[in-house]
Amino acid sequence: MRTLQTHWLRRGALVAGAAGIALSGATAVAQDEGPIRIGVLEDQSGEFAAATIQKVHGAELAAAEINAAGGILGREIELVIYDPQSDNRRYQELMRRILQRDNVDVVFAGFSSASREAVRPIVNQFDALYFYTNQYEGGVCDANVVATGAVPEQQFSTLVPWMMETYGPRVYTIAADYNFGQISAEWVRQLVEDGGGEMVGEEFIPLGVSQFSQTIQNIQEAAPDVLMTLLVGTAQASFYEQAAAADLGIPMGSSVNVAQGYEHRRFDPPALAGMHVTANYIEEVETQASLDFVERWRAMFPDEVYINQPGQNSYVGIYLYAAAVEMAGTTEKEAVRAAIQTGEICHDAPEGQVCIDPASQHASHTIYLVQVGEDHSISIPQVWEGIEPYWLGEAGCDLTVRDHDAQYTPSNPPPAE
Amino acid sequence: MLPSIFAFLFQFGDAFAFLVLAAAGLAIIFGMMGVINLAHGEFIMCGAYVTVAAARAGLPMPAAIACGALAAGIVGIVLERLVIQRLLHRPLDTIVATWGISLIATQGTLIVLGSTMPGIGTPFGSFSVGEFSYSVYRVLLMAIAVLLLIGLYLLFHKTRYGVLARATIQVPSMASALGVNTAVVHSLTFGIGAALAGLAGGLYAPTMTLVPTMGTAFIVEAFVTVVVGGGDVFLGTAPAAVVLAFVKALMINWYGQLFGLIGLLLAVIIVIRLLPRGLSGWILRGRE
Amino acid sequence: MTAILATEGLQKNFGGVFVARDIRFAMQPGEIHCLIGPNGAGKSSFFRLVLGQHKPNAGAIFFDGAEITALKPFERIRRGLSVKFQVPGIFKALTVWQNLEIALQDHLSGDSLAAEIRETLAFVDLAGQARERAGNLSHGQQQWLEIGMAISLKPKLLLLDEPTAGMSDDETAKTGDMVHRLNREGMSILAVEHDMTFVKQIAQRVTVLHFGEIFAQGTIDEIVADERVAEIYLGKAQ
Amino acid sequence: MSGPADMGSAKPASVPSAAGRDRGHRVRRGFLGTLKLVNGPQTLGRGPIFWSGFVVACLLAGIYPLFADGWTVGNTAYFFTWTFMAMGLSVIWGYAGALSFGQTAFFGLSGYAYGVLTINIGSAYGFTFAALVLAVGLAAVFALSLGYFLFYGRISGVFLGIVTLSVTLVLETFMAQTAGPEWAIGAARLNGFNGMTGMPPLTVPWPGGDIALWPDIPLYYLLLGAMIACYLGLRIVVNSRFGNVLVAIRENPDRAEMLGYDIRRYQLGAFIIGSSLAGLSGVLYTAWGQYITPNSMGLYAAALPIVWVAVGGRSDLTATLIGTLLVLWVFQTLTIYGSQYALVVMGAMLLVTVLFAPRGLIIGVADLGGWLRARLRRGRS
Repeated sequence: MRTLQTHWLRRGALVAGAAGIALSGATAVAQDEGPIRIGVLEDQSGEFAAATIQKVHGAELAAAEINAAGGILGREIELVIYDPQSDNRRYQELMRRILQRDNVDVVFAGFSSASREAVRPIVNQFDALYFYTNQYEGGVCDANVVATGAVPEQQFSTLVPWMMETYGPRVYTIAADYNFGQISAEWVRQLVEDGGGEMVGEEFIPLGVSQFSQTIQNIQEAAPDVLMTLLVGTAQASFYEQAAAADLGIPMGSSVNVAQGYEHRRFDPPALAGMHVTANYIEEVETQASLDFVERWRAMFPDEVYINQPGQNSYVGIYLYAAAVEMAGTTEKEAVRAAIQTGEICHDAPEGQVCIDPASQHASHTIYLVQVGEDHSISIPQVWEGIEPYWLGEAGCDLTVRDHDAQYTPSNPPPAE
Repeated sequence: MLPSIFAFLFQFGDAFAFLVLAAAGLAIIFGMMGVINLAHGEFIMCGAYVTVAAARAGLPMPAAIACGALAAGIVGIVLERLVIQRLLHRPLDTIVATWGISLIATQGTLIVLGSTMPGIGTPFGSFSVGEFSYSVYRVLLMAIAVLLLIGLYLLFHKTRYGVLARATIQVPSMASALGVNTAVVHSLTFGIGAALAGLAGGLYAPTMTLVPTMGTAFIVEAFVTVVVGGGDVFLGTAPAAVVLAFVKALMINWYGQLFGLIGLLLAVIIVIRLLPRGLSGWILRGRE
Repeated sequence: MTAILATEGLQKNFGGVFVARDIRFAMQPGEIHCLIGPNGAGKSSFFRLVLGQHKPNAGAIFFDGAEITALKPFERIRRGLSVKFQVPGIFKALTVWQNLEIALQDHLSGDSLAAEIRETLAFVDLAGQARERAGNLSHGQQQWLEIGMAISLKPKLLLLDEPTAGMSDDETAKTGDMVHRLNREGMSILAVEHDMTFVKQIAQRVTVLHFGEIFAQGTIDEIVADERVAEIYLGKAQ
Repeated sequence: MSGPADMGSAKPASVPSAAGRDRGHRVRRGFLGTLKLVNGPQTLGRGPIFWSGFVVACLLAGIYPLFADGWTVGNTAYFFTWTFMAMGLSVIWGYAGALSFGQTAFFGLSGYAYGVLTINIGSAYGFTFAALVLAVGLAAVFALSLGYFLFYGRISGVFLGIVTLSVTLVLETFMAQTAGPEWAIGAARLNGFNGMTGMPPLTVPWPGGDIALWPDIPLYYLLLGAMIACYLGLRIVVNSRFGNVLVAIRENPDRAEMLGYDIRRYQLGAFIIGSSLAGLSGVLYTAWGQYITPNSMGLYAAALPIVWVAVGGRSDLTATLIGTLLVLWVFQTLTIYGSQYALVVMGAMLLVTVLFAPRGLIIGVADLGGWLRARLRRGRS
């Protein structure tokens, strides 16, 4: 087992002393026997299903690979999978069940931020370990939560300056009118100001709205150089088709589309032409690691419509957890957290190297600038490697010093110590 | 000045078309049969899916949309025969039954056809007025909405079926005494309602994301329009769509999408408070 | 003597259709009065106006000497008005006993309530059906149950909308008997009726409505003798 | 106001006048008389057999936590939280005949109110229970104003359903966009679509340390007790004169009004009772999971109580209670074991119920039992 672990570490960027590993490894001489149980609560039905079925598949692929290679600490991975139906109440019910009845060692759960917030009190009540693998609006500083998806500073600090440099300084934002959209819009606003650009408009749209004629007209009136579209959900995705039909023709930037909902595959061209997305993975990434990954995935799930970023994140999340348990030598939560706090939990993922930041328990990512062409072909004009989730740490969230259990935002940062 | 007047008119017409097309099928089923059809969104989804499949198979757009409407209509007739017919005398139970149908349809589609379906692009391109450019297709939708209302008026007032249908609704015992096969009239009426939902789905299919839950994007607006309109399709739904489209276009224009939605819902509450039987109940007041 | 029910210039129209046009009507306490007229003459509308289910466009309604035009229906009932609807207005899912209990529960309780219900049942000849679901009664029995509910309020004026509709001759005669017994105790009665045999059996005075207007008024003999009435109504009815 | 009794001479021959007969008069039933109403005419399940069964069911529920694991107990307590909203809807819809599609508005309002109050004031000195009472009171006040608007505006039938649905959708849409820090009441961030967290569970003040009622055995007993009390209390209400009038209004509103009842007042009363119970469910749900979201006021959430009540049998409290628990349990079990097919099976169940047990599953079974007994008796004689 050690070989597998050192294999990861050898290729990790932050190779450090083995002292911490020896320490935690020694205390955990397999007090638990039998398989390691990993809970998976991801939507297989309901409104998010299109983007989240891949999360179940990703976890299954990772578990199968790890088991084929001998498991974690010699123990098999056993997945406990439920379908919460994109329904927050089901998340609550099933999270209780998975922690209390199924006694899982760790749980991977949730697409929407609402589902994460719904289960977080339960995770905290049982003091369990929770991996949230989705990209989100950022700011969760919670000792029990490891958030491995990309956060706004990773996606926008790369995207916004590039867009302004390439297309011009006048930016218009349309965003879903809820936490994710509002906080993302706040990031865009800040970055546009920092980069000397100008916000020429900002519009928030309730979830579920599917008709955009007025919005399109407002954008035309403001005539921006860059349109940031932070739209969420399948109803709001209708914007692109309607904008294309009205011949809007303004370069678009986003952190949500393409990588999650693979709109470039689902819509007829040229609806998404001129779209730029910063993502930590899409199926079209052509590195060797990614090509191999796609091959393994399609061998296991030949009918997969698209291998999206959430799918890869879920896959990588399992490996990151495996790495932490290998280092800790046990699945006991405090020991696993201690391993994470060494700052040395990394994995060479299909996207590139991913490491967990010990202060915020978020992950660093390789960020790809994905450009959608007239015929919806994908090109990747720029790649940023090792982009850190810096904001929470800078704002004062340091889980190695003190446990928190809250979600902070730029306008509502952690209280000063 | 002129371009911005046109812009507002366009927004109004766009909202009007959406409300009319979304609500027409629901209005017929509610107004003529008293059935509250919570599966309305799924008939729309059915129409959209069939339309896109037909278009991808090479049929021209109008034929594909007709296929979508027809498919939804046939499904509607089958469901009427199997389920709705037995519930006509207890309309509130149709809420539960059609909600059950809706669950089965949405999740069944997800299981059988997958979580999403590739779309088809919007035809006919765009045109410009002043600084704004618009989709030609959306102007076409407005025209179709108006034509649909005229067509429905003719259907229910000038054809044998229409007269029989209205007789069946108003005096069921009399109609059956006169030898009208009321069961057939009900099936046809439900089928027409479902086909109109399918038509809405087909017409909006090129402009929207195709997912099994797409019907929910229509359902609130459709219900709101029908209820503000009251029982009658022409004297109710049409004026209701005018009023609500105006409120919505104005609120979105002034205060943004959030208030467009909230304004719409508040308009319903106010209209129903003032006119407890909807606009058509008010227009037809006293005629009993 | 104050009229038990009177209207002045009562008017109600829906658009251009007048269901009541300047109706001046009065009936004296203790009277049995019948309201007749061809279909669409405005008889039911007149009842609705008296009961407050319609609001008049003009005019006033007086009951027992006081104006009630602005009162809500239930307030009029509490003043001593009561009605039996044309289509039996009973609570079909409940038992006959419960129907009467609901009518009486705000006035009585306990043993006196039970005693009163029993007596009312005896009066309308339903003593044997007390535990029956009201919806299972025959049509005539449903009419009687509703009459029982209406009179249990001890009204000063009872409105009857086609009390014998759908009844056999036997039942009609029995109903007429009930009306007479109630009237003998001092209850005023205003009835809309199509069945001229029944009208002749009970009516002391008759008002003929035609196109929302009072067309003729008088004793039953006068009305039967009036050729104009026969023309518009009796002639058509035969 | 003078009552009909004062109209001395008008009196049918065979109906003697009874003493003390006027509208203002109310005869005291006494405590036992009131208790007797629990059996009364408007509820199924009467007589010694039913009540023996009831006591046995209560006892079984009482010893159940001794045999079940922690999750099952907490989960059953969670099911109990919803029954209040269902029984409330049964009063409004099943008994008073007014279909409200917007009970979730009160659910959400009270849930948020509990959150705002307890986040600001905390859980010491039993304040969580004071917050519960205040939050339910808020729902009652909102129900009073909305109900006045609706019922005194003579809105009925499907129109009532859509207006109440609109109210809950307005609240949902509004709350969904309150993500920013400007949307806070005191220390409590409304937190938009993501939902509000951080409120304490119900907490019992206790010498030597307050007891927080996490979803565990104590909360189970508290909710079981509340549910039984609510059930018995509502049975008394619907069998009282007030309940009689509600049923009369459901059966024939015109007739009820023409017996001198101000039906608007009675409908409003039923609406306030039912909506307060929806509010109670909201508080209990929020305290159970320390979470409340705009989602719980949305279209799907609003349809659920209607389904529970309709499947069980809306016109009876017992049927509603059993039906709601049954539907919650079956749907959840399907979710756990049926995976993707859960929603399909749920839909099919609803269809079958509506088609083959029109008065609801539980009432249907009761009817069937009665029919079989009658057959047997006839067979014997």
